[in-house]
Amino acid sequence: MIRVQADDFNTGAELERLRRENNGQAGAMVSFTGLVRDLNEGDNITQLTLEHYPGMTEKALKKIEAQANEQWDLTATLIIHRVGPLTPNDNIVLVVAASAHRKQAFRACEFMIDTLKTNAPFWKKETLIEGDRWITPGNSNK
Amino acid sequence: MIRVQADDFNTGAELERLRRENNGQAGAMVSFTGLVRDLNEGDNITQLTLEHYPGMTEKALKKIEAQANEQWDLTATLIIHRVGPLTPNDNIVLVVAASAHRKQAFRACEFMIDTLKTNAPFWKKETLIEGDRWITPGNSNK
Amino acid sequence: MIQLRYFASLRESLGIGDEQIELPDGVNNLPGLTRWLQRRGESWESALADTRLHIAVNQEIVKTDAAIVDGDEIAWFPPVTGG
Amino acid sequence: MIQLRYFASLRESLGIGDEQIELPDGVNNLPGLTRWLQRRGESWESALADTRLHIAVNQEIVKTDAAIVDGDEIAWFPPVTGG
Repeated sequence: MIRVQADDFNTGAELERLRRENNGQAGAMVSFTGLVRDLNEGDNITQLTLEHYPGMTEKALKKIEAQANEQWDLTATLIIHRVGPLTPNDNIVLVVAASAHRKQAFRACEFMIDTLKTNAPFWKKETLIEGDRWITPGNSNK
Repeated sequence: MIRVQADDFNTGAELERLRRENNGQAGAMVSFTGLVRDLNEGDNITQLTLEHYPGMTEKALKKIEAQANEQWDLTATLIIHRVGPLTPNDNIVLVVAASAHRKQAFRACEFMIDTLKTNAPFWKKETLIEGDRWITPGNSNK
Repeated sequence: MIQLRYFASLRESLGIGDEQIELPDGVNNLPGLTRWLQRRGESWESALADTRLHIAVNQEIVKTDAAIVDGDEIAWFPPVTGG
Repeated sequence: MIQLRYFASLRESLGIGDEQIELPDGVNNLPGLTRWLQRRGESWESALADTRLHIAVNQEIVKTDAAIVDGDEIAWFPPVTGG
């Protein structure tokens, strides 16, 4: 399942839902949560704004999820990404992979967040005290 | 932080607590949740019992956590492991690593669960309809 | 008509996020469309000359020499930085 | 006194989980203690002969030829399977 939303998400509630739906099938669930850091390149960030390409974003995330499910034996996958203005420590993204085996869950979760970072049309703009700046790949979007 | 307990844990509440304590420091949080599967080697499992070595278990988990913190740049780590009788789909173990950078969080989380599986004194016994059997490494404890 | 979209820093440089235009006469691929847009003036010329820009046609990333037809949705944007 | 502990399938084979005994005369390492315990009978002899068993002294895994002294806590157990 994929979701793109301005609202916050609750990692715990999402994981608990996946666990309940799991019914004893998966033995391993790996989650990645991306949070807004308060510091980047040594500068204090007061706001982070996520722009995206409505329509294409959803397609890109569905494709990433489908690729993960082709490549690994997964019982469930989830990608949630927020858009709009965020403040430090806010949730940005949640990626979950569940599998019968933990190595598959780790590989799939890492693949999904890595691929999202290079292939899904999201752009981050930081607000510093001095003004705004767009993040470019490499300037610490790791 | 490490905990060994018979009671269930709430992955969501733990992750939310770590997020709140994070204060914008970490940009990445990776969690592994191990769940009781209802099937092993094709046999239906009705109960899984976790035995451990009180005292040594806590030492082993603290050592694993310390090793992870030495090897990677982490802002928080958590290991919770349950003991006693469990049923399919129950939580068994939760491992979390938070870091400024996602690769570090992934590597540390995977290291902790891998090391726990080989170095921490826990033993699993499955209850099948036909009777009980101890799990041995290799008979699907992946 | 074709739908044009510009995102992030490019949207800010151009001062426009999206527009609908008639497919210009004689234009049937991305290089042709880009050249046509660059004739709008200095800011368009320099902004669209950035070789790091990605282009999506109908919401799929394509090579910068891809063909286009009437009805397409074409988007230009800088390298993505989500996640 | 030394504290002896047996876990999991080994505990079940021996029918005992822990016990306190006097350090036997002349015993100062694990092989000596194991041989002493194996003289208790058939089930001890075969159960402790399993080369896959791990041994911890004072809650640290040690080599099977480690030294022991009075006051030690010594535990035998099969390979671990937690997580």
